[in-house]
Amino acid sequence: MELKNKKWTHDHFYGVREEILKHWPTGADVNFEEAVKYHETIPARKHFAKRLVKAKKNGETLTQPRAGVALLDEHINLLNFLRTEGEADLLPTTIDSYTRQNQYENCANAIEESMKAGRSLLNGFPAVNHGVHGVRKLVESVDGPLQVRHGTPDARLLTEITLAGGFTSYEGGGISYNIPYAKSVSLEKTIYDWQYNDRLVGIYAEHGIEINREPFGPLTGTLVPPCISHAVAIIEGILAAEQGVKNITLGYGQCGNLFQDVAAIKALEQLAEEYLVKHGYSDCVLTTVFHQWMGGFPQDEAKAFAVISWGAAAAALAKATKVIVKTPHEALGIPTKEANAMGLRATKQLINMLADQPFPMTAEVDIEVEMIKAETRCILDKVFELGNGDFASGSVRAFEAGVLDVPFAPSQYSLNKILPARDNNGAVRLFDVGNLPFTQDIIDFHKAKIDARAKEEGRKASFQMVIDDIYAISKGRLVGRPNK
Amino acid sequence: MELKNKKWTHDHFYGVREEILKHWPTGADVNFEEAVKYHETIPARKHFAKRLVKAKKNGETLTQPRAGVALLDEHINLLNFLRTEGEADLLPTTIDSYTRQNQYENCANAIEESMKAGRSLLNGFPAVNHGVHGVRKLVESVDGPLQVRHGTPDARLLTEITLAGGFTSYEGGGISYNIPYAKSVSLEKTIYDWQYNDRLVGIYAEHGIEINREPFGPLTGTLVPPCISHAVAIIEGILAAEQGVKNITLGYGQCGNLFQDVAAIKALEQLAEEYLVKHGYSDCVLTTVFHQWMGGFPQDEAKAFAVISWGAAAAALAKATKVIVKTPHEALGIPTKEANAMGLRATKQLINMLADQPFPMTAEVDIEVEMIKAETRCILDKVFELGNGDFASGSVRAFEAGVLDVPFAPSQYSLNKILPARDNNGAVRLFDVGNLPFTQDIIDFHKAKIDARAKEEGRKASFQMVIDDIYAISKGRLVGRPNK
Amino acid sequence: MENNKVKVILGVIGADCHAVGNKILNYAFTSAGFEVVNLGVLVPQEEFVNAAIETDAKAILVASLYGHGEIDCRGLRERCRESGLGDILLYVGGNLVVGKTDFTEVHKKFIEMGYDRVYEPGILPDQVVIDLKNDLGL
Amino acid sequence: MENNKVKVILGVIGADCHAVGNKILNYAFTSAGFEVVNLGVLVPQEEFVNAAIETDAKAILVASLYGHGEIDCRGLRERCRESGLGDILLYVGGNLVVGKTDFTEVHKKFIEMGYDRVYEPGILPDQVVIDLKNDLGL
Repeated sequence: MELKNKKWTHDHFYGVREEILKHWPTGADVNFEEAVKYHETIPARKHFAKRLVKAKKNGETLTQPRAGVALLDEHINLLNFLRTEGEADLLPTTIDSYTRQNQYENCANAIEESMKAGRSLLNGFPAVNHGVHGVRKLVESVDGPLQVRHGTPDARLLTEITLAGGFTSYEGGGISYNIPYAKSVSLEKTIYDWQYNDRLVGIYAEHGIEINREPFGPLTGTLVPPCISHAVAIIEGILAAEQGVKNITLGYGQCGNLFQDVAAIKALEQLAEEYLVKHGYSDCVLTTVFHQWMGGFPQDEAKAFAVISWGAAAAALAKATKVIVKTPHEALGIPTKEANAMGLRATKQLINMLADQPFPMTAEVDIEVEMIKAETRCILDKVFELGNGDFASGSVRAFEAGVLDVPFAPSQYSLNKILPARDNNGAVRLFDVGNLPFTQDIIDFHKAKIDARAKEEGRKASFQMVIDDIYAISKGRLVGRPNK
Repeated sequence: MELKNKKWTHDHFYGVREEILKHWPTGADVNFEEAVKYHETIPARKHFAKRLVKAKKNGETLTQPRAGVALLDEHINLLNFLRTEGEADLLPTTIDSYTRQNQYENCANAIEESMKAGRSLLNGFPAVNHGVHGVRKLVESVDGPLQVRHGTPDARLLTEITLAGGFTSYEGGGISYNIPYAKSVSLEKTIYDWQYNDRLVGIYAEHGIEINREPFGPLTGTLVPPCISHAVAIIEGILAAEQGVKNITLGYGQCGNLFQDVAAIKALEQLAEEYLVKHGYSDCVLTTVFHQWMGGFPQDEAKAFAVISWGAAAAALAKATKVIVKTPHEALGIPTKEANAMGLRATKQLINMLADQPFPMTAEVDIEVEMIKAETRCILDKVFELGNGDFASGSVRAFEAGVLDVPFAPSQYSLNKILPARDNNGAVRLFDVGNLPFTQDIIDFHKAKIDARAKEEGRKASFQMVIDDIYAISKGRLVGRPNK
Repeated sequence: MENNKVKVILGVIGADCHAVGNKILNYAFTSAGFEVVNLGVLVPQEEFVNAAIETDAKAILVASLYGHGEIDCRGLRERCRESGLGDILLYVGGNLVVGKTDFTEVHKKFIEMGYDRVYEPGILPDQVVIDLKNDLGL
Repeated sequence: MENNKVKVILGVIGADCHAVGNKILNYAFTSAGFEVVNLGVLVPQEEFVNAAIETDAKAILVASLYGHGEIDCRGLRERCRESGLGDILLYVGGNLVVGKTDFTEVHKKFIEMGYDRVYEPGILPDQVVIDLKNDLGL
């Protein structure tokens, strides 16, 4: 098979599908025609894509938590709690890490153990094990739009089961669920496997069922410069659109400098629209998601609330369509449902308070928008060139060449040559641009920013500076200055 | 006596002083010469004025809570807790409401009752009753700069006792501790009485003891437009400077729109500097204080954290020298020390995270700065004119005429003719400018802003709109829109 | 016409000078058709009683926002009884005690002091208006 | 010269792919003079053991950030013993269980599983380096 950004044929898709549904016994319960009919009964208020479109139209920023536990009834209770006590607009189902590695046998054991222990021993909801019937019970027991959130390189069976079960939104992508989530799975394979997922969503769309798709924006979640995540997001948007996906949400993880964060959302909206239209996908509805700070959090809950609130403020000022919310337990692992609801309520308060003051396109924002766009264009155009006009094969070659590169990625398929660091104002820049195909102007810009910081701190830029930045927010700062 | 903005003579001051120290038995322990010697032993790190100057120089924003309980040992424990667990940079001593009304007998009873009940029945520390010795025990038991915060129209004995006791900062003013804190005390009397307090600080200064003075910025704390509080703050700064005060902190209470809030602090700094120099007080050190939202809070603690964090963010972005911090219990009355410390830690986290990103003077900020300055100049210059070149008598006449007017003030001496309301972006404007001596341009500006909001909401501007704005933040919004 | 309106006494008790809520309550009760005798802030107990006698008011609405309510409000019912206002409606609301406290206890304490209704922080004026109309059979 | 360095095995156990801390630990231990055999993320127990045998490592440093640590880490000590690595130092740290839990209990549980040191979230690499040097008598 040669990887191409080309809509799969009917025969190709159904050929693969036959295999996929046999990966675990619950696959046998998937029936596409019946699933379409099931989707037709889902009311609009529980429909993810429709809710996003409405929010975009009204200039709203919707709140969404992360949450998932091993057992069905507990998971239902958890989501209902986040809906009522957390006032969440959109609901997730976070999938456990064994499912993400297709270790369904481990899931089965952990479900057993969780029942015995009376608490979840899994960090998410094992949807494949629960099967279509389990998922439908969930969908019917929860009064809100539901999205699958995971981190699964090969998610094909999970996609089949959760969509047949009635989920109306699905996170992930062939790059964004490989590079940060796998060590030794080739990009060629994950991009190919995710074409399957996108094609399935496309087929639903062709049957009148609109399912929202969301590439995973923050990647490794740690000092990822906007141009990197934007390039991946736009490529995955294009790959999804080619397979027939019509409703796409592109994401970005907060960096922490307000001007850069506001600019990142604006640049993402504008560039994605431009590239999708330019490459022939003009009928997609695009929305944006802003992730509250994805790096290390302070352990103290009061301080965590401050970090959460700053993320909420940036999301609201940037007018992202939705915001993914952290919790005051972030530094300590998976939160209680009460802590999760508190993070949501704090976020809701700030989003509502700031709803009437969209951030204007100040000169400072404009500079950042132009910089992010120029950087992202360099990468995207080179990826397209490396693929001889194909973003799928181009992406594989681009990662090999370091033209696409994600800082701190666990994957062997990321060159891991770039190194980010903050500038004096806390904006994330590149202290090593690696092989990114930037113009000399852009390279000089980054160098000047990092040099200015190094000078301010009286030290050379080094990996220690990067480490200081990684720990900074958990220690109460944005820029990891050396101790005086 | 004719009220004049004129430094009191030695005889005048000491004549009044003899009376004042007899108001309550503890007054007898005040010995100025000995107090000067005592102040000389206070180390720099506990010195309020010095700490503020250092912060201004370094571009820091310091945190300060409100706190006070009836009994000395409990109060010491409370402040030490806020210092260690709350990481407070500056410490307060909030004075109870009976002391504020000079009801020292009531204080004595409540101290008794508090000892019996094992909890504070007073909402603050009754410093006059505890006397110089009690205050010194406090000063010596707490490792941080200490300020008296109260709301006392006639604070002369309190000032004598707390300064002799070793406090190095003192809040209040003849206008700001009358109009929002009294019903039927004339302005003439409170401005006169506060000249005494300022003169006492001036005499300390002449003996080499620098004590920080801070007019109370937020006034009624509810939708006070920047020009109103700025006019009062600058007048009180001038009145203090005339009596010899050298270290002055001017304050502003957060309105909630980021651009207006950042602009307010910039305008306050610039105008105060200008007016003090223009009127002959060029040797004062000026700093600023930003009060986190002083109006109604959400009852939910998570939501309260969001409001606190937004206040912290605005203070940090505006580069105020210090920020007065609210607590997650704000809606429910006086907080526990734990809640107080949590508000402080949340604030500290955000201030530190934003320390490296001062808000630039964007075009939008610049417009607000110019508007606030123009409005404030109109008021200040008219006050000066009404006083025939004297800000003291001018202030009395200005309040009579409504040239100075504070919304929602309890005092009979405020005309209470102006009515504030938010515009479509949440900035506080005037829907009724009352008798404020604005130019037609300014009046038109406010009218246009309020009209635009009324149009957006499909209703006329009215007192109901004002009430909606008052409740808005506690209900989770900034602008009090009608229910759809 | 004015004279047909039911009169209520409104004020913030003790050494408390919180004026904003007082102005809103004044507006709300006036809008609801009552004649409000607003004593404003910093009102001693005797001033509430005297105003009620002078105006033949049907209710006294006491607010306390600063935490001293427990001390300030004690004895108002007795004072009303002594002045021949024995059965006048007494409402109280606000942040009645120092510190975050279980409202059930606060409610009990103030009911025992002789108040007819006790409101916790965050109650909106409309609710108080409805209660008053009910209690007065309006 | 390289051969004089003490070797340690580093890895994130189980189905966990948290890479950032792994890269920082790698840097910290390398800077501190150790030779780090970094297995990266998604490391099964047998890979830790095999690497320790092959390189004659003195310690295995296990990280688990995603909450499944309790399941993933169980039995590693036994596996070490069976492979003749009985007394090798076993450290573990991270967010070891699902949900906010009292660390004292977590610590006890992992000590009982045979780990020599158990670190709670938020511990900085420098502390682990110091402990390892102590435990190895360096």
